[in-house]
Amino acid sequence: MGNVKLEHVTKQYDDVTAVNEMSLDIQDGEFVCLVGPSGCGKSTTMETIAGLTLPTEGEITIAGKDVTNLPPKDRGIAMVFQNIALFPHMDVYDNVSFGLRLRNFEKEEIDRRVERAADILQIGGLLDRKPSELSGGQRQRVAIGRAIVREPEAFLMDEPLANLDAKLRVHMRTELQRLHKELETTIIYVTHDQAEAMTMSDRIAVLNEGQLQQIAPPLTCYNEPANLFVAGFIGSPSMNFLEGEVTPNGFESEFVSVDFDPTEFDVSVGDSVTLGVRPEDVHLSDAAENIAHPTKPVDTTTDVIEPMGNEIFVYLTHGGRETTTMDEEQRKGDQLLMSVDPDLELSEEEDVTVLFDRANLHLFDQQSGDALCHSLVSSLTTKTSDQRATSEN
Amino acid sequence: MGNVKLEHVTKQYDDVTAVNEMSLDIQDGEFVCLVGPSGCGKSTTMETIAGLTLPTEGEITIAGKDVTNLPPKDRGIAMVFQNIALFPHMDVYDNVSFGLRLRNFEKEEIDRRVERAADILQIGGLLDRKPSELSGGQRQRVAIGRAIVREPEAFLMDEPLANLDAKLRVHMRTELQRLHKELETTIIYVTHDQAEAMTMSDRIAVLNEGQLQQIAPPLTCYNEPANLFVAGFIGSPSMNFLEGEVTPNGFESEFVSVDFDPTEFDVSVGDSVTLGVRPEDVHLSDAAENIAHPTKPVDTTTDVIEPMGNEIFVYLTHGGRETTTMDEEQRKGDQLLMSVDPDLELSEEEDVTVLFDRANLHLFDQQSGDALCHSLVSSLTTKTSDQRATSEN
Amino acid sequence: IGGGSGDKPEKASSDQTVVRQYAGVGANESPGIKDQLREALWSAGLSEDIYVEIVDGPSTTDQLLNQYRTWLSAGREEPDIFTMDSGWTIPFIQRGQVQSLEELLDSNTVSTVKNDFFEASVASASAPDGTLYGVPEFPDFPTIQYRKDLVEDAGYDTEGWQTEPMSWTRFAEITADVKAQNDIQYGYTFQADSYGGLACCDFNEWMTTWGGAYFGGTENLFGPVNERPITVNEGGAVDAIKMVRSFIHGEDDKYGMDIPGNIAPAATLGWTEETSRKPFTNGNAVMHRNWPYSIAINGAEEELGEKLGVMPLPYGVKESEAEYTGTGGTASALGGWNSVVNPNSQKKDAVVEVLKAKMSKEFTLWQFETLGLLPPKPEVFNSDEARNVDVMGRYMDALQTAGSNAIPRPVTTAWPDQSGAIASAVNKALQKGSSESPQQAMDKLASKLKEIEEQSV
Amino acid sequence: MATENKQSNGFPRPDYAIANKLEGLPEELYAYLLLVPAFFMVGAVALWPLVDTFTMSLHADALTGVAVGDFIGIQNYVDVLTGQRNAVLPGSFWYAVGLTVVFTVVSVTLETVVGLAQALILDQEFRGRAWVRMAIILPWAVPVVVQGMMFYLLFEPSIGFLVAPLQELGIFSSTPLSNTQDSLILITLTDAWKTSAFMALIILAGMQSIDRSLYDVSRVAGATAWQRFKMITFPLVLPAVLVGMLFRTLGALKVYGVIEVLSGCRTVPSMTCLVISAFRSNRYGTSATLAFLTALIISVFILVYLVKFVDSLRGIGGSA
Amino acid sequence: MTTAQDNDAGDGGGPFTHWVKSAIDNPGKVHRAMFYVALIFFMFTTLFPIYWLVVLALTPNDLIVNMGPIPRGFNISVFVEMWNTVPLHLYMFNSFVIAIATTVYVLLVSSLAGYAFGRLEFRGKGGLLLLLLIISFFPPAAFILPLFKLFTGNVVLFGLHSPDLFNTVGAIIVPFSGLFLPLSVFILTTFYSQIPDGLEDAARVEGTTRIGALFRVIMPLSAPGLSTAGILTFIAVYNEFFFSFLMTTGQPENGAPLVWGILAFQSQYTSLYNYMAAASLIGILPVALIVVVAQEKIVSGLTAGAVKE
Ligand SMILES: Nc1ncnc2c1ncn2[C@@H]1O[C@H](COP(=O)(O)OP(=O)(O)OP(=O)(O)O)[C@@H](O)[C@H]1O
Ligand SMILES: Nc1ncnc2c1ncn2[C@@H]1O[C@H](COP(=O)(O)OP(=O)(O)OP(=O)(O)O)[C@@H](O)[C@H]1O
Ligand SMILES: [Mg+2]
Ligand SMILES: [Mg+2]
Repeated sequence: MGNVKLEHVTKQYDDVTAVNEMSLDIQDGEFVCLVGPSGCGKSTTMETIAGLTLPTEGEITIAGKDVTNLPPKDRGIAMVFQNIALFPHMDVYDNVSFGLRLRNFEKEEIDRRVERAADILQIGGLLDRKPSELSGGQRQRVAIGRAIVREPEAFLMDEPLANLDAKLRVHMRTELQRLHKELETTIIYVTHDQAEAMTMSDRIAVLNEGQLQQIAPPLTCYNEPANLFVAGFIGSPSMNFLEGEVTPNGFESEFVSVDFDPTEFDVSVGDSVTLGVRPEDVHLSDAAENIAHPTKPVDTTTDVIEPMGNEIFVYLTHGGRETTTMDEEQRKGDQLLMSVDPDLELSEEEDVTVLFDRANLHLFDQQSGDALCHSLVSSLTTKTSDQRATSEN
Repeated sequence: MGNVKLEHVTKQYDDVTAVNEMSLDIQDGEFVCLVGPSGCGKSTTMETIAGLTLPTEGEITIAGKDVTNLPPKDRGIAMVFQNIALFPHMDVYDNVSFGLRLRNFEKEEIDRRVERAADILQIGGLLDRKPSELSGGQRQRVAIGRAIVREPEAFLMDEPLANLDAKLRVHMRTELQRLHKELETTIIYVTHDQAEAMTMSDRIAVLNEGQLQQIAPPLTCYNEPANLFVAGFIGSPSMNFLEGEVTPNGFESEFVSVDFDPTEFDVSVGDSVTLGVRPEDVHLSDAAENIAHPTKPVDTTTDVIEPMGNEIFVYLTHGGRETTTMDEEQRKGDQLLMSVDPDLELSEEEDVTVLFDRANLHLFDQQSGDALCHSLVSSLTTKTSDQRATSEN
Repeated sequence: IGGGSGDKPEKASSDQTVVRQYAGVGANESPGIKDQLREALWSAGLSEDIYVEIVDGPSTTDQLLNQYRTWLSAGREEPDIFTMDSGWTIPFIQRGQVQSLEELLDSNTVSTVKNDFFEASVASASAPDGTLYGVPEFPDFPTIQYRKDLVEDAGYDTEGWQTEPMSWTRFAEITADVKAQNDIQYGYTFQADSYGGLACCDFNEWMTTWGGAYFGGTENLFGPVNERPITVNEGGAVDAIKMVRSFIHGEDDKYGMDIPGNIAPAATLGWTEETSRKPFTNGNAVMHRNWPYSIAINGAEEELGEKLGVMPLPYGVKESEAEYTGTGGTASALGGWNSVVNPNSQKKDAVVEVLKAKMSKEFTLWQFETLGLLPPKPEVFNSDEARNVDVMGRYMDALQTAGSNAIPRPVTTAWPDQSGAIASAVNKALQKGSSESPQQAMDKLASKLKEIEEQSV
Repeated sequence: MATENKQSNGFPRPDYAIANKLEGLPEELYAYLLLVPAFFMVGAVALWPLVDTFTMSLHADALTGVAVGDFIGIQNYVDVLTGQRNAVLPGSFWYAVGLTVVFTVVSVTLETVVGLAQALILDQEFRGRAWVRMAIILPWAVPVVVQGMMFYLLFEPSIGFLVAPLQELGIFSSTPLSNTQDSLILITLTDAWKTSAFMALIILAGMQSIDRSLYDVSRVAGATAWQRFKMITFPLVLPAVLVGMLFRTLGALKVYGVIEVLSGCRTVPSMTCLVISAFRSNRYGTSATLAFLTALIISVFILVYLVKFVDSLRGIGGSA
Repeated sequence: MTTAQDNDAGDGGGPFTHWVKSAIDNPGKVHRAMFYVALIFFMFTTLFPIYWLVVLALTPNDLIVNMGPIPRGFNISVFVEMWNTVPLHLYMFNSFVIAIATTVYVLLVSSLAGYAFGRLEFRGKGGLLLLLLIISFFPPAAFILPLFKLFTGNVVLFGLHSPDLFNTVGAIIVPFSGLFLPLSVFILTTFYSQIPDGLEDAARVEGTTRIGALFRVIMPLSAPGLSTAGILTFIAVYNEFFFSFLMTTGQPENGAPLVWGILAFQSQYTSLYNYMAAASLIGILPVALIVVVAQEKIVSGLTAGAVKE
């Protein structure tokens, strides 16, 4: 019953269109992550669903009922707010049990649920503190607790884990997933953490400037991004983009060229296209024996080397360009980010040869940004080599 | 001049010791990250440095001057607050320029600096909005802007990027680093994002329950954690811990055994110890040809498989235990997390044999939690094989 | 809109001595009148070097009292002349807060005041031992105003009413009759609210006309406190209560007396001067007891004009039948104001000159003509000039009768408390639902007055 | 490198300089310092006069002297408390205390309820709210004397039109302003008419200061309007309500002005009536004694409020 | 699947409980209607006496007897005529000066105190709050004599005479500043204590002093409280009479305020009710305007978007 449906929802502020013609159809029990750059309209979308702001246009249905004009309390939702908003005059117990007390639950039932939430959130010892006596992360957990003690039609969670440390976050993720399984409640979840979006959600909805870019299962978004925006946004560090042109032989840019037969794909010779390749799909040519469809090797020079512990980011430049920045923006065109095993020994200013796996290359229309294809392996062989992209769907 | 020194600082609330005997010596121009679980006292430490709460005990020195009893304004610091704390009655421009206007900067200079900060933060179009008209991430950026327009002795930043999307966060990281280089200002930075801590900081200070656990360069913390806590906390997903005992032959637990000569290390036979191994140091035995010091293979069964896009997390159990959770807590003892290449094809409930590299194994005292050694390669060969751990120091 | 102060901003010149008089004659009048007043003083012989500035005081006597108390206690030098209500001049005298005039004025002037002014007024401005502390500015004595037109239409001859008081019984008959004949709303309106005016005046008058008194004869009026008899529970006072009860609640009232009743509304128990005057002025009442100021209002052409008649208050028992001196017959409570001198004044010489000028016939006539304030000296009061004054002049006979039968209130240190106790006791005794008989109520009042006396020495 | 401290061009403003000097003080000392101007002011107005008045209360009344008579210790207090001074007061002491307390409890309750209701109305969004708000504040802008005049004329039998119908309904006697019970009701209503505005304004300000996002949270949590009021609005405006009630209680326990204009102290002898009437009869010692006893009774009431107030502040936000 | 039982009725309570509940509970049109009923009820009860004042003003003084609820006669000229007797504008001007000076002073001093009470921790807070109120415990009559002496230069302290403020506006401003301070302190304490600590912290880190933060951040954000304290103080002082009638002799040039002007239409026996009513109405007007302006500051959501907590 807890399906949530937005139809052409638009929210216009004085001079900003925060949400633009958004249509979403979220199934009962589904876990959907909303992702997108800061200010793209995620929170506003949540607020319209919750009924806290009325959409300028469009309709919202929850559990099959048109709720566009219903007050929040009749929508059967629980929400974790991005700005936390604990009740300053209530202690943690009262904050968490607020929704239950509203509904005149029995004292024992309230105790039971609060205790359980406190266990999950590891705030058992804080129940009689006032919000002003909590740390940032503790406050956020209380805010989550306030939502999860209830059993609504749908949960809306707006960056509920933003202020938690990695370990606790992983724990919370698990708990939320368990909760989701247990209650089978629809969850709409805003997060900036890619790992969260990837591991938790049934589908990811990618927003940009108020508009829905793609809604699809996580790996589809990762492996078959609908457009340049999604390709660049999903994945961290993000995909390398090389602008070039389709030639009869394949793709040609200042930096690299990739051979393929344009006729086998949805491109025509002369098109301005952007080639996308993820950092982990850039391989050192001498470690590339098990790549099925290698491209021509490219000569590069290492620039900045960023060891991350479990992997190393290597910035490669075309011509040994003097650069000390690792800014995403400047990577376009003449810089290439490669992610390699931490065991690999590389030093700065070293000449290396790299190549890509054609199975994991993406082509985008430069004009519209739309994806043209997600593999440059001739369609005849695609089935096997592109298996990764579909294995999870 | 901008060195920050804490000597035995303690902050006691009614019933909580938020910061306990903390001593930190941060050099001028250093970039130090404070990390630790939620509620461990990071923000409180920052507040004592800023002068917003007076420590119960201890002394604080900034730029060589004892500031323990100086008001915040005389400490020469700029701070980004965890709770953002924008002035709601001022527009973005006024918020950002607040500190400059207080100091009677010339109008042009203010404009110049605000403009520059707005560029960095991508909030150029929002300068005349009130905080209430901004999204969560936009607010956070304004808060950063308010700090970076100034040129203080030290920046204190309390989770400044928590509400930003991955891409913007990477961008901001770069910009902060650039700023750091440019101004050569000391930066103390709280973050929950491991990548942030790893890439940005000169040193990481790991806190737990108000106490400093280790302060060291990022890779040292990663590769040579001072104790169990740091080992478990740094790195995501975190290190696998196997509890066992030192035998004359090496290490023995229910699950695995590792051969080494106890006499060559700082352990004695019969000690209760914990073996630590990072997920990326768990290798499939058939893909382990280039491991210098392999341990004996261990038979396991895959449990949950979590594809993350650029890597896959595989949960291994000892005896095919029925489990659907990936909770950190439960990993201790009989579960092992392995991180493998995304190209690898593995399915659940598959039997696999894994082994470790002895060069990357850690031993901890079970009682005290202190690290005993960070490599189980005989000291004669350590120099070369343990090179990774020291390469960056 | 200019404001009244704009039209003649005359100010004292630098070589004149400014004497400030607070409130009193000329206060709260327009600047034009104040100029006239100065002229009148000058032409009454005041040196032109002396400039009298009249400072408007607050309008109600209670507020004025509060100011004087505060100012005099703090020893302020200004104003030079205070105008005080005859009802509360004595306490200031007893506390030594005002200037003795026998020290200030020559003996001639002092004896002029003592001999030529209304005796009761002088008494209200003297210490119990007779020392003079103030000069009466003007006296006040209430009369009964009536609708001459209606009364005469009803067949009564009003000839001689101004000088010959009638009995309460006849008064009640006439009122009841005229009221019935004219189907008029009210018969007799007076003031019986629980306020100072009931104790000092309305009740005092009824009681006196029935031969009663608070403290026996007039000789006890001003003391000695706690050594004089309390007589408020004797016949006259009780009769007064009974009579008024009948007036209000009808002759069948359980505590009433045998006299025509139902001639006064129960509302009188909440009325003071103005509230009781309004119905009369508006033609809704036959009889009305009030101070002379209201004669000026009611007798004005645009109101009742010639339809207004005035007579002294009726009597209950004849003077000869009354037990205590000064009681019985008609009686009018004495009001009025006195000029007293600030002992801290730096301009006493000039003040003396001003007082003398104010005492002059010329000036008292001016204030009667211009401001309608009665002359404080019987001589002036009875003069032809006075009779020629518009409106008031028509009723001089009645006022004279009232004036010569004026009874001062018994002002002593105990009076402020006693006044309140009397007012509330009488008002209560007059209420329809009173649980006590008039006698019981007055007995209770008497013991209360006694207690107050005891605590006021 | 750190270039921040050099900018102040020209001379520092003296007030800034002072603020800067104080900044380094420990919090406690700083707090005391900030309180100096307030306590200086209150001290100037209160200290000397109250000491002087207290001294007076230890002296006998002197009806013929300028000030007070002999020193008699606490005899005045004993006399007043044992009722020996009742004769010279418009009402007996304990009667006045009881009457005043009844008036206070009823009127403050009424004003709080009405003020709260008015504030709730003004807290809503509707067209013309600014005008309604002004209208509701208007009674507070009416001076007490005028207020007294208005209601006096309304309930004066020969003038106002409300007496007759109310009398016929059997609610009031024919002269309500001379009847203690009727007067008390009228005084309470009159007082409530004027000072509900005071309550409404304070409470409204409190309501408007509540973080609106708390309402969002509670609405999403499913709270009805009544629940929002009970669980969010009320606890959060409680400090404001308490401040309003505190000062109304102070005012009500000292009620005098309306009584004086409306029905007089004899009819409704409040505690302050006693003080003033003793003062008017030049019984300065008794008057001062009554004033201190009044203050004592008031302080008992106020202590209860203060404890609650300080408590309620602790409950919400801030550092208090 | 949802077990959350919707319970709109909330829990029970007395009749008042029910009443408030229903008055504010307006999810539907019925409740909206009830809201308007309540609104109209309050408008009627508050405005009726004011209307009565208008009736009194318009009815010629001698016709103010046996009144009905409508004016008898329509004597609008009182509003002009009254100026012939009393320069009301001068009295109003005095009241304005007194009220503004007192309000500004009170707000300033009570802001400092409110900050200390509301935001700082120190020993003896409760005691000092009580001490602040102590003067309000006494009927003014109790200390009027000494107070009068104090402000008319009759008290000598350390060889210094207290100032003689008699017949100046200062005679009202000074005592009233003292008497009205506690109310403002309490109001501001309440409001200042509710401003999130984080905002003050931010301002202080940016380089203000605590006082600076008070003026730049806390006061602007407490605008509803500040303007309420201001309105209440202003009106009370504007209408003050008790002190002015002892401290001045009542002339406009001596600083006498509005109420003196209104009372000038009263004399021993007669009260020109129509003039008094008219003068009151005129006197109230500017206050109403000030209130309209000041209450613009009583707006909600001032701290929206400030902190995440
Ligand atoms: N005012 C207070 N009163 C009592 N305890 C407090 C107060 N403020 C903080 N604490 C406690 O002190 C500890 C440290 O808090 P702090 O805010 O420094 O944590 P933190 O490391 O910043 O955590 P987070 O990552 O969640 O922000 C926490 O356990 C918190 O509950
Ligand atoms: N009250 C408002 N008035 C004007 N513009 C607003 C208002 N609230 C939000 N906006 C704008 O609407 C856009 C969408 O805001 P929203 O809060 O939905 O973003 P978001 O996706 O949640 O961002 P973030 O990740 O930073 O929280 C932003 O550009 C924001 O500036
Ligand atoms: Mg958001
Ligand atoms: Mg924190």
